[in-house]
Amino acid sequence: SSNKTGESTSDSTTTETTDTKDAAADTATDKTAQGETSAEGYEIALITDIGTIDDKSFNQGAWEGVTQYAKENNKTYKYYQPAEKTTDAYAETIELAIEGGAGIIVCPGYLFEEAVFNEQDKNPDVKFILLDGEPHNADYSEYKTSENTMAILFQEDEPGFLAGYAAVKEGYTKLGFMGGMAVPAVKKYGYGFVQGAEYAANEMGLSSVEITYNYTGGFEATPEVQALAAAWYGAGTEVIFGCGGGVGNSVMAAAEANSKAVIGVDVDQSPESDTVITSAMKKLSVSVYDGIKSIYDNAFQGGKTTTFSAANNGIGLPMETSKFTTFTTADYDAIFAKLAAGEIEIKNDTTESDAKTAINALGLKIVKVDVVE
Amino acid sequence: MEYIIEMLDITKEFPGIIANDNITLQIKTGEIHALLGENGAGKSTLMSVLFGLYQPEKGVIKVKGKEVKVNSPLDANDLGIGMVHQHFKLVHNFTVLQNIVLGMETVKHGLIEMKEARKKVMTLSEKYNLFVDPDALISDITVGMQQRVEILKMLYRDNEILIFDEPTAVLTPQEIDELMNIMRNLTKEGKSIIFITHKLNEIKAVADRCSVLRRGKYIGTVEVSDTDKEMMSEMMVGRKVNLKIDKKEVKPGEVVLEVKELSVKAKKEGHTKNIVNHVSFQVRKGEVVCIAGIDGNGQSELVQAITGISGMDLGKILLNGEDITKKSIRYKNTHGMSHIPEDRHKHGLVLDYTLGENLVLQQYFTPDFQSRGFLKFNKIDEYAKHLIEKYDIRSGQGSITSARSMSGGNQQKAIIAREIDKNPDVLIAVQPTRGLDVGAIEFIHKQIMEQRDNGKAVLLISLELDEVMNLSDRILVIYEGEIVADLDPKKITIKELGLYMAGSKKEEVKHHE
Amino acid sequence: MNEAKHKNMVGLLSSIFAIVVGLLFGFIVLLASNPTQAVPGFFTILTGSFTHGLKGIGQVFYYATPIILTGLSVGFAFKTGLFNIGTPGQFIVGAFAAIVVGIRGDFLGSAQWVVAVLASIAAGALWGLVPGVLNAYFNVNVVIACIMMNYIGMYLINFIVKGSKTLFDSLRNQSLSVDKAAEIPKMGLNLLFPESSINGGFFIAILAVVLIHFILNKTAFGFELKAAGFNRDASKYAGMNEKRNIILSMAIAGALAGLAGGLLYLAGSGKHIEIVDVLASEGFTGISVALLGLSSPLGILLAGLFIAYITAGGFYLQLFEFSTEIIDIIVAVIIYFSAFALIIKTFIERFDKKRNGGK
Amino acid sequence: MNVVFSVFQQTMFFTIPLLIVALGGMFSERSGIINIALEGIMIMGGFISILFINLTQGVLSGQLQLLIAVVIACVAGMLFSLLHAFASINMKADQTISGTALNLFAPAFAVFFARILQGVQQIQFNNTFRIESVPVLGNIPIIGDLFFKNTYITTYIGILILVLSTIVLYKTRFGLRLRACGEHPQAADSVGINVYKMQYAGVLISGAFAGIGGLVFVVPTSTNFNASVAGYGFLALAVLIFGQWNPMRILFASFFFGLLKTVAASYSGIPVLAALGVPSYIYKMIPYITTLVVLVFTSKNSQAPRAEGIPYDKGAR
Ligand SMILES: Nc1ncnc2c1ncn2[C@@H]1O[C@H](COP(=O)(O)OP(=O)(O)OP(=O)(O)O)[C@@H](O)[C@H]1O
Ligand SMILES: Nc1ncnc2c1ncn2[C@@H]1O[C@H](COP(=O)(O)OP(=O)(O)OP(=O)(O)O)[C@@H](O)[C@H]1O
Ligand SMILES: [Mg+2]
Ligand SMILES: [Mg+2]
Repeated sequence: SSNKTGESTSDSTTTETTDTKDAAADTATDKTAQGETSAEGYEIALITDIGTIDDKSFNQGAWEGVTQYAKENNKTYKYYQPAEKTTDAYAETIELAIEGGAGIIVCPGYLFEEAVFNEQDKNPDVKFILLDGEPHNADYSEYKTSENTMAILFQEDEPGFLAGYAAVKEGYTKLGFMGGMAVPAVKKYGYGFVQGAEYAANEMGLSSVEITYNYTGGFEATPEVQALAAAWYGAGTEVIFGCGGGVGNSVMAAAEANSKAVIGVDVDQSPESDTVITSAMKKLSVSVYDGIKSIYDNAFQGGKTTTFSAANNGIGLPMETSKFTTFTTADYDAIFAKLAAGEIEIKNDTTESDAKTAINALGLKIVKVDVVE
Repeated sequence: MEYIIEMLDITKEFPGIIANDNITLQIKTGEIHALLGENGAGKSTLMSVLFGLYQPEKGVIKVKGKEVKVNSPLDANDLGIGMVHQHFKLVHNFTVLQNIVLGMETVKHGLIEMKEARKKVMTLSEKYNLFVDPDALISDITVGMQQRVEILKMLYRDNEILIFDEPTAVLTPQEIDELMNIMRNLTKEGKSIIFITHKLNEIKAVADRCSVLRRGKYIGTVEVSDTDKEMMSEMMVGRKVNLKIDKKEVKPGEVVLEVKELSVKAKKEGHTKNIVNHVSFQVRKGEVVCIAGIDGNGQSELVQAITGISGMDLGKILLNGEDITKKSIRYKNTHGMSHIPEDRHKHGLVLDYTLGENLVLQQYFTPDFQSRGFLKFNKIDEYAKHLIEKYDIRSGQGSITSARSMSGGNQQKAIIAREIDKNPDVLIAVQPTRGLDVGAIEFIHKQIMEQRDNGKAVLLISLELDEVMNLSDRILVIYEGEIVADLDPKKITIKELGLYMAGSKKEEVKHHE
Repeated sequence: MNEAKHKNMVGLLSSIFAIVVGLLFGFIVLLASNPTQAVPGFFTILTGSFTHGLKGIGQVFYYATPIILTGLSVGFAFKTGLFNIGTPGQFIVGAFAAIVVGIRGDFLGSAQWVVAVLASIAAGALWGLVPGVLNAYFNVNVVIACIMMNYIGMYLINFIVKGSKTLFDSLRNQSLSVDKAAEIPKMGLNLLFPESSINGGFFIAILAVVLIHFILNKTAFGFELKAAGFNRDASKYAGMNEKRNIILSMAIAGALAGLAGGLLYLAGSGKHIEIVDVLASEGFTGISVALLGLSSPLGILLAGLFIAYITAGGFYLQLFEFSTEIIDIIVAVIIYFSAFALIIKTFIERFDKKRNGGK
Repeated sequence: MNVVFSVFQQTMFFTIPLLIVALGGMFSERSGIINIALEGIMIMGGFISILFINLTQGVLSGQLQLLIAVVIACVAGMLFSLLHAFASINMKADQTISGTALNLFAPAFAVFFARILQGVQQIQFNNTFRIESVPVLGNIPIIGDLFFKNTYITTYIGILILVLSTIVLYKTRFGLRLRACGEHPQAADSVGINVYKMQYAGVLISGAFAGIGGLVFVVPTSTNFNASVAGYGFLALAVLIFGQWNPMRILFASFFFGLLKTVAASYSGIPVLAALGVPSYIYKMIPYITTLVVLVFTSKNSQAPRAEGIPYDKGAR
């Protein structure tokens, strides 16, 4: 990327070596970030959910996928923001996107489940890509993924597992997990993380690993989160898995102040701070990219749910940018292969709302989790 | 050069009113020049023009024969013009010294330097007999002292032309005498004074010449020594004014209001003395009882305790024999007590309400004006019109005029109309004529006497000794929160009364049982 | 001209002036950021919801409902001399009470929504009552008490919802949906405005506007409250119970904001209480609505509709290359210029003078 | 002991922005103009200065960059507050109106222009400003740990602002005149003080400080700026009232608030508190509840400037 604004904001994106690189950089350089004009409107649309397009999570990842595909294939694209956070508003925005000429609509997040459930059959000519959820009605009594809809789920517990595993293998014994809102994706990351740590501790024959565990309740960078992270670091925590959009930024701020380490989430966050030793990634943008591609290639897997996991190389740690000294790429490949082969069972039931109960149900032996509420 | 100040053909308009209409005023060097006029005649406006607060539409100002532009008080100050404003312009939480130097501070290394200022103030204060405590907060000192601060402010600025806008309205007789002396001393030092007052005997006492304004127009200038009070008041209002009250003999009836051992504790830290200390008295039907005293001796607190506006710590209040100590203001309002408050803007009126609404401020909830929670607007309007006519309340648009736009005198009339028309058993009137012109005063005095003559009880609180002597049947003197004398106005002189008020004379107060 | 009429005239004209300036400013920003699309974009802001037929209009009414009520809450308190910046807290507490009844009150049958609405009113009133009591009895500044109550309300509701198995949807980190019977009936509005989220809540908001108008302008109670708003000392002097009035004012203001929360979360549009530590924006919008509506109930109704309308326009503006924040900018400029009544007043006076002088 | 130090250092991150912004508000209100736009001005100051840091990354870094950013935040805040000054002073508008308008305008503007400039609304920055330990001073036992380790130059700027504010307010001609305008503008006018000028000065100082406060708030606590200061402008307003418009009391109030907030946020890293097992929401509510309780006992005599909020009209009687 040679554009001037691209360079100045490039820290967050250009050093990435993953396939999201170009798309991400384009996000930053595109003047309005709203895509390209065309007489008939915009073919590919993305509806944002709670956060904005740069939420470092679903919206951003999905948008990168959209941008990348559209740029490469000269398609028009655009994103839309709902007026409020209600099912009705999501539906209204979907209709606005269709009015704006969209043939493909990407809906990033489980909040769209109902809206897509309602809209998919109303608009059979439009293709829907729903991330992190499956269409169902208001009271969950009916699930239906129509032919024009593709649901994509992620096995977040797996990258979480890898991160926890790597951290303990790296020699850390005092870990922290700081999730954003306690939504299923975040919970799965967390459950995977502690189980990965347990798995490594078991392998290494450690007698004890401690994990402090908390959901901050939001996806924003706030002084409160920074203070909490600073306190954990101050109390001896060596590495914190900052798992929830802006939360990670506050954790990084605290880590910088305490010379401690951070594990990033969703995308490779190493450019954002030197304290990021690795990131638990799910290949959001790839999934969206591939989904859109399949539509144009007439290979659309409508009516089905696709799960991105180790098995289809949909998750992982960015070993190229990771700052491990002990944990090697070979170690990583080995554990990844086991995951991919389904040799490791990770518990990921997110229905329990009480964090303590949920963690207890994981049956950890070596790892001691201190749930902070 | 004879005239130090000449204001020639000054015209100043406000929206809807010409406050100064082609006025000419000439002040001789070293004289005390009185400026006389009814409320709203345009005196303060004219002085504000001279002081640079307002820019006139037309006219010329000359100082020592030279034409000048006075664009701001700063210019006025440079020209040696100083002003004591009708409403004091003092910052309540600054010290006396800070108020005096404000705007003329000396600065050393960027910081305020007070040492020299203090010296200068102390010198001035001794020279002109203007005692002040330089470190006292304005909010802690008496009105008289505040006035001295205002005068010192002018002297500190070495002003030669001093404007006093109604300086005596808030002073006690002793303080007034003192002020007159100060003014004479100042002219001896070569200063020239413009003196605004409604009180003709003050003009007689100190002024050399007097200019009269009426409704924004210049009427004329007279030598005070050649003129009598009647003539001046006629010039002022354009008709003869009767300044004497004819008082009928009325035999006091039974007790209406009784106050027993009422005390109000000091609010400020460090003060231990009660503001009101074990005060007891009675007011009977058909008598005007006046509480006289120098401002700040507890009379305001006493009244506020009786009427319920602020609290009391000890004692009992009986109205028609009923203990109303713990009763609400509303209860007192509706059970025979009326109250003309000291501060008409703070308590007396809701300035943003219309005249009509203000006239029913204590009665809007009665069945006459309200049913099932809804106001009867036509009834309110009717009643307001009735009062406006009966009490000659003048305003731009009758009952729908907003109270804010009414003149002070008419605002006061509205309050009096409201309070008297309730037909109270006891009327508590606090300084009912403060700052009003003779015409308005005459009217209000008549209303108060009518109450008495109709067999009502009146409790009058006033700082004006003339008023006290003229109206009351009995005078209670309050000094430092205590009643120190119970006097018959027919048997004492103003001088004596003044001595009681100053605390230098005391009598055993017996209670009328 | 009659004084009161004159005042209204100045108010109305300055609001119109402000709106014109605000829109003009918005247009300039659009021009500056994307000249080719500025004209159609601006046109969309102006006509957005009308181009989407009855549904668009229905949406405007739907969006207007809560902000009219929070605006009414702020405006009513203003009229009584209090600055109720506590609407975000009252709003969310009201919403909470509504969803509690909405989720747990299935035994109430068809009365469930009514009880839920009443609960929201009561909860909001309670939340408004606290600053009122603190101010009346302890002289605590209303603004600061309200700010504190906002945060306490937000955290408390999050705490309770998250801790309750019957209220919390742990899969979505938000409150569960309310029962069907707790959703406010459409009252025929869905026929008039098909497919839009509008519901009977709009009628309730209108009712509240009328009610507050009557209270303020026609009743003895309103007379007292306004007197206190203009001059607290004088109202006390006149025997009005100022402490009681402060408390009642704040409670009523709170009730209105609480109702706003209740109506929105019972609207059946899929709104849930999210467990996020962020104050409700509908509360702050109420301040804008009240200011633009000059704190008068009727003005607030119009201002609420206007802001909802232009916000909807901003939503449709997404068909072009603009981000919706432009609407916030426009509204901010409108509010700002509505403060310039002085210019309008001088203008009218000059005009009057000329006319009178001409005669 | 370590816990004490880190809690204290952390407390400073909360205290300093509150302190600076509340002091700014103090100058405005002491001149007679209520400024509820502090939140908006913080956002504006934060936005422009963080944007500057972002754009000069790689060219500039460290304390110099931060200092320039402080100046920029200060100027941005001042310029933005001019709008409030103009409406309140020249237009004699209701001061809540323009305050509300500014609060609404700032975040919308920040998002809109961040999008235009860089596509996304969040502005990234590299924090190269932290001072591990101030040379020499950092080695002093206890004091060094409390005040001179893990800190930012902005902390000292905050303290400097406090000291200067106190001196300016109470010891200089400007301060005396400013206070006079907030208490009794007619009195100030009558002694030749230009009230409008003083009020402009008051509002501009509040803008300058709030602008700096926006930057100071963001730098230690995040690595990006997202058009928000999380309600700290409103909290600063509360601190100002809590602190009774008096610099030292404002310091106390902001420290009190900062400490409670820190404890609320970080209790899980404080062994004694963590052991209690009290839910975090209780801690989150404590600062606000405590403030209310304290206010109940301290509000009897308000020291609010008498003329605040009333537009000064030279011609009015
Ligand atoms: N700022 C103003 N705006 C509008 N009208 C004003 C203003 N100041 C004075 N007036 C009007 O101008 C007229 C003259 O007022 P001014 O205060 O000069 O009277 P005055 O002679 O000093 O009266 P008083 O004896 O009551 O002090 C009055 O009618 C008054 O209402
Ligand atoms: N500030 C003002 N704005 C508008 N109108 C005013 C203002 N002040 C006074 N007026 C109007 O000007 C008229 C004259 O007021 P003025 O103060 O001269 O009364 P006045 O005749 O002297 O009566 P009084 O003896 O009671 O003071 C009144 O009718 C009043 O309504
Ligand atoms: Mg008058
Ligand atoms: Mg006068």
